[in-house]
Amino acid sequence: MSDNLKKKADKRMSLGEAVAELVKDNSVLSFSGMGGAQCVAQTYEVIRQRRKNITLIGDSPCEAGDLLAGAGVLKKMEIAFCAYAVAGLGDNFRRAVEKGIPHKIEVEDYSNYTIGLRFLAGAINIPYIPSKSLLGSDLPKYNKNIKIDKDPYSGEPISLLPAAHPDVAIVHVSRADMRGNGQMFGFSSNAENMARAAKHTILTCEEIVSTDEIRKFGNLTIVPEYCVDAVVELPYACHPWNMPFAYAYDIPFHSKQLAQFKTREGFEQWINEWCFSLKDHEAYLEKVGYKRLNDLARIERKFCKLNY
Amino acid sequence: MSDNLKKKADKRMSLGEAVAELVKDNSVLSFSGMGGAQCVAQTYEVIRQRRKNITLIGDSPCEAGDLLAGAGVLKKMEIAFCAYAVAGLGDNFRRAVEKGIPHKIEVEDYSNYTIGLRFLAGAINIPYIPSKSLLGSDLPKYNKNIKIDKDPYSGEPISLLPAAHPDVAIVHVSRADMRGNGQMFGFSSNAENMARAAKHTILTCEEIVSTDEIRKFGNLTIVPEYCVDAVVELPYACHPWNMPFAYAYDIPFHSKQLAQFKTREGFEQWINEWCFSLKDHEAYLEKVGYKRLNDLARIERKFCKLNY
Amino acid sequence: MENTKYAEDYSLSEFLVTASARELNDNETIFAGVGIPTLGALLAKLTHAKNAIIATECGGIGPQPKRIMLGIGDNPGVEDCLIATSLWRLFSDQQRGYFDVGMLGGAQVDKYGNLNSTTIFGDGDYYTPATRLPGSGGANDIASSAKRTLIMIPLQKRRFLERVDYVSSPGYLEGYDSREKVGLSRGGPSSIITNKCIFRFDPVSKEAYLDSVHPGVTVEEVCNEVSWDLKVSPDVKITEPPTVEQLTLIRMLDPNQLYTGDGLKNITFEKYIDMLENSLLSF
Amino acid sequence: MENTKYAEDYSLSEFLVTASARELNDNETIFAGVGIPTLGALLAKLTHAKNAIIATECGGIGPQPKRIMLGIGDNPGVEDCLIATSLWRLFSDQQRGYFDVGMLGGAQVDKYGNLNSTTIFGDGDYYTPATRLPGSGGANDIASSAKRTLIMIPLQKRRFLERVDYVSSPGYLEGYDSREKVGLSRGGPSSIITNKCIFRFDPVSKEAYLDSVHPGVTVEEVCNEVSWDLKVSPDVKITEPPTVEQLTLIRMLDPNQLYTGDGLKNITFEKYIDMLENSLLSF
Repeated sequence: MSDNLKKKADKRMSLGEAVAELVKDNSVLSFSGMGGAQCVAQTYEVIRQRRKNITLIGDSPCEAGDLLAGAGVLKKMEIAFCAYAVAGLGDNFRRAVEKGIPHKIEVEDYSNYTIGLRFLAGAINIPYIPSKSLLGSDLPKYNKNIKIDKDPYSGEPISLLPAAHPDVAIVHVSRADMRGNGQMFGFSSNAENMARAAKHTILTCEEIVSTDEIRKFGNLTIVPEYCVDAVVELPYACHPWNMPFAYAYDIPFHSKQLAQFKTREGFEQWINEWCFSLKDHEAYLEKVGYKRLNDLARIERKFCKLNY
Repeated sequence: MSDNLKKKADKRMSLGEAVAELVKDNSVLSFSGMGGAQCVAQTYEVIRQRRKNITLIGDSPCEAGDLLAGAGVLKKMEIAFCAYAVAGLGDNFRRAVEKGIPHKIEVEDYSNYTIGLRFLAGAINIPYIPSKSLLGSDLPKYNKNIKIDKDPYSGEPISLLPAAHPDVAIVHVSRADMRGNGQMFGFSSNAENMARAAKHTILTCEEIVSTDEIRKFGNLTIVPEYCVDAVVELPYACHPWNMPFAYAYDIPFHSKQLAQFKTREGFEQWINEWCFSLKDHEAYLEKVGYKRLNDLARIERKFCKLNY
Repeated sequence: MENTKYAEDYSLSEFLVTASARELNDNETIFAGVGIPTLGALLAKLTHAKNAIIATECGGIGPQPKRIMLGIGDNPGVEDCLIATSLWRLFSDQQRGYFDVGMLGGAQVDKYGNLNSTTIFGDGDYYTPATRLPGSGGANDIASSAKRTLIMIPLQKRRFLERVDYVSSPGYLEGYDSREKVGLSRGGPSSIITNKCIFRFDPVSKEAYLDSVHPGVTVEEVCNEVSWDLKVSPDVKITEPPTVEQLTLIRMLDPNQLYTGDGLKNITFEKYIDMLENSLLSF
Repeated sequence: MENTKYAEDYSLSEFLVTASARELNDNETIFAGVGIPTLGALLAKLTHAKNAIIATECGGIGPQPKRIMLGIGDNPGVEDCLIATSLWRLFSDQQRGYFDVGMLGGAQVDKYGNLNSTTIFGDGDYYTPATRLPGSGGANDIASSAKRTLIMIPLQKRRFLERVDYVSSPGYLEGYDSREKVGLSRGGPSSIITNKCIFRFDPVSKEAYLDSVHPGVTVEEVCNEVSWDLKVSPDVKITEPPTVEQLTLIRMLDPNQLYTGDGLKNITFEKYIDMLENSLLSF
């Protein structure tokens, strides 16, 4: 099945179709983005389809981690960080870990870099990779998948990280063709490695372009078609977060959202209003308002003009 | 010293100055390029300055490997391949290894990928990196720096490669600013990792541009200024080899050159005529002829138009 | 160069921005954290460290933003940047030793500069903590591989401990050469900047000592907020206050006091877009 | 789809180009070697494998060159390519299992498809060889990680050995499950294409057997050029010759017979530039 999808010339699907087809209960999921460029629409769709017992692997998946924790989708998190940075803490994450609301989640702590290395090892298909991070810290003490070993060449201490191979990676890029060649403007966090490391990859993009357009800028292609199962055009997928060269961070929206997350009731209200009661991402954008989205895109262009 | 150079705002030097300042006898050298984009002018300059007892680490450094072997510059080669591909065999390399002419060279065999992994490990500063290459082959039998080990997670066999940290990497890119931010159009072979793995990096480029021009295309910057010691503007540095988006392969020139390399006398004649009796790369280009170089650039533009 | 006419009227956070800026030098590659540290780095770049390179975790290296940076993955991180790359590559460059200084925060710090940003045990443990914090993020990596780190944390007895509950980010571990012994060949904290004072570290024992107090703060006040028997420098200095120039720039960088005040709470979308427009003009 | 009218008059190398092209399928990712194999891949892409992706070692993936490719690092490798990346990333994608087929050559091959492209011992050994060959290059990596490999090598007794002097590129090692046992979970050669015939491999023993002879070649002729007791297919086929369409395309791809003849020896700079100009027009 996977190979058939990866070999298709036209991989376009709706987000709903892609999640229904590829994201199963009890599977391991990863989302691209870090700080900015986070997979918000993709997270809401996984919640909307009521997936269960998901393991999330990610560096600092604030939005995905906290929303999925609050929605009761997660069984385990292999992460470095879960909070909304400037906008606030991850209250759903905290309630789950501290009080088991809505239920307990197992947390396996890493650092951003060592999660990045796990995806690199997964992408290049080596079983593990060494690092100098984590030495001397308490992370290995509570995480048995981090091994402290000796470099066989020098005898020096080194930490070992296991490769990450999520069942599904959902990776968001600036643009892609319908074959699944994805190009990114600006930072890419770990997107290029997640897409390669996963068994199945859903490539979402702000814009689908022709393959000829991709060929004009081959140096910008970070995701090759041969690792992609589905291509989804998903404009403003990161809102309220920023997308480089596309739209600015909507922090006023985020502040309101997080104020409401302070209580469990507030979160439940929010997820009903902004996820379950909306048919799809299109409806979410309608609800946010295109004037507002357009303002965020307009202001971003004034700071970062695309030269491609 | 190194840190001072790496912190300078204007790192421009002539090739002669850069090699005189940074490339020492008995040191370990690497050159970027693979198939195309090879460091020909840079190799001639190292020969011109009569360096001795050099260890060369590279994937398939045809031109550098064969010329340095013939000129008696090399003590050891840690490589995957040494020949001129379509244009012919590496007769100097063969004479050195088979007959000790001009003197014996120790060869440590790797594959292209495992040399690439050694530079990756060096660039990210891990002491070694695992791979699935080399398993079952005879390379580890004769190369004790390749270790066959067991993955501590699964117990499966895996080969281990030691990180490469050349004393000096000479890396050629499409363009750079005088601070040392290097951008590449087209393939980069292992350039971005060599530049980071080395203790000192000489960045040569077809063209020096303003830092503002670099900032317009941050996604194309593969070499960061903080790992660069010297910046050299070196147009047509790869001739007779091709440089992507710059000039085509001059295979008629190469055929003549390699016909002459068939005998030791022929090579000695060549190296006198094209290296020692020429003051610098500028003189080499004059001797090749700007009409010919211009034709190679003109024809290349018809096939690969730069869209940046 | 800095104008040394000192400002009269400034807030504590404005003071802390200048204090962190003064820890940074020209030509350094700086791994900037969020909030006060980012402002400190941007301020340094506009004053005494014009050639400094700012790196942000998401993969932006050497940006020249004309606006405030709202997080480590915000678009200003790639605005006119020298290099737009990936998280793993940027952290790899740090592991290689190319980053001079990193800025860290946390919930707990101990006498050897070890930081906890993962969990507060309380009556529980790692698995059932009293408080689950966000986690290390990139802090462990910065603490392990940057050539030096700056720690910013409020001075409170519950935060300044003999030993943190959990070491998220290694400082000097048990002091002396214990950091080298575990395999960390470089780095460690150079200072702890608090709301009341600045600590530095003994070159041999690697224990934190009081180096300077902020204007109006007494040494005794500081000792009372530290859980261990604090060593005090024989000549405790007074921390240098912001200059007029620095203050002007801070207020240009953060006109709506998103970081230096509680501007974030009540900013409307319209005010936010206006702020960005104006920021574009004021730079 | 292919026009099945067969050509009358073709050279051996033209025959080999079509033979290698026929081993490739549509939608495959092909790790192309230099020379005949590259022509085979380009020919396949122009006929029955329009969606095939060609990868070249230097880092070009999915190019659509309008000219002959003179080596694995030649500019056509990034001409209108889908991805221009690095050598290590491209080989990593292969190690991950994304490359369907690789094309290999060598100086010696044995009954289990192991290849030697490093050294011929003669009376010496690895350290003092009779002949030092160029080395593995990327061949070991392709042989280890591609889903399958095609081997192209001239049929000569000195090349077809019971066991090669040195295994540069693993085939099926000692046959049966010995390849899996050393940790190679996939891959191995699917065929050996020679100037006289095509060998394939027994699914169980993994030993090479004669599958087809080229027009006019006898089974006996082949057996005489193999050093081991060669197994022969009960129904040896005649290798399919080039079609008229294939031959036309080959001559368009290599008008000056740089690969399909000895054009390389005596090409002048002027003729070379003209060839490139014309190639641009003929595509």
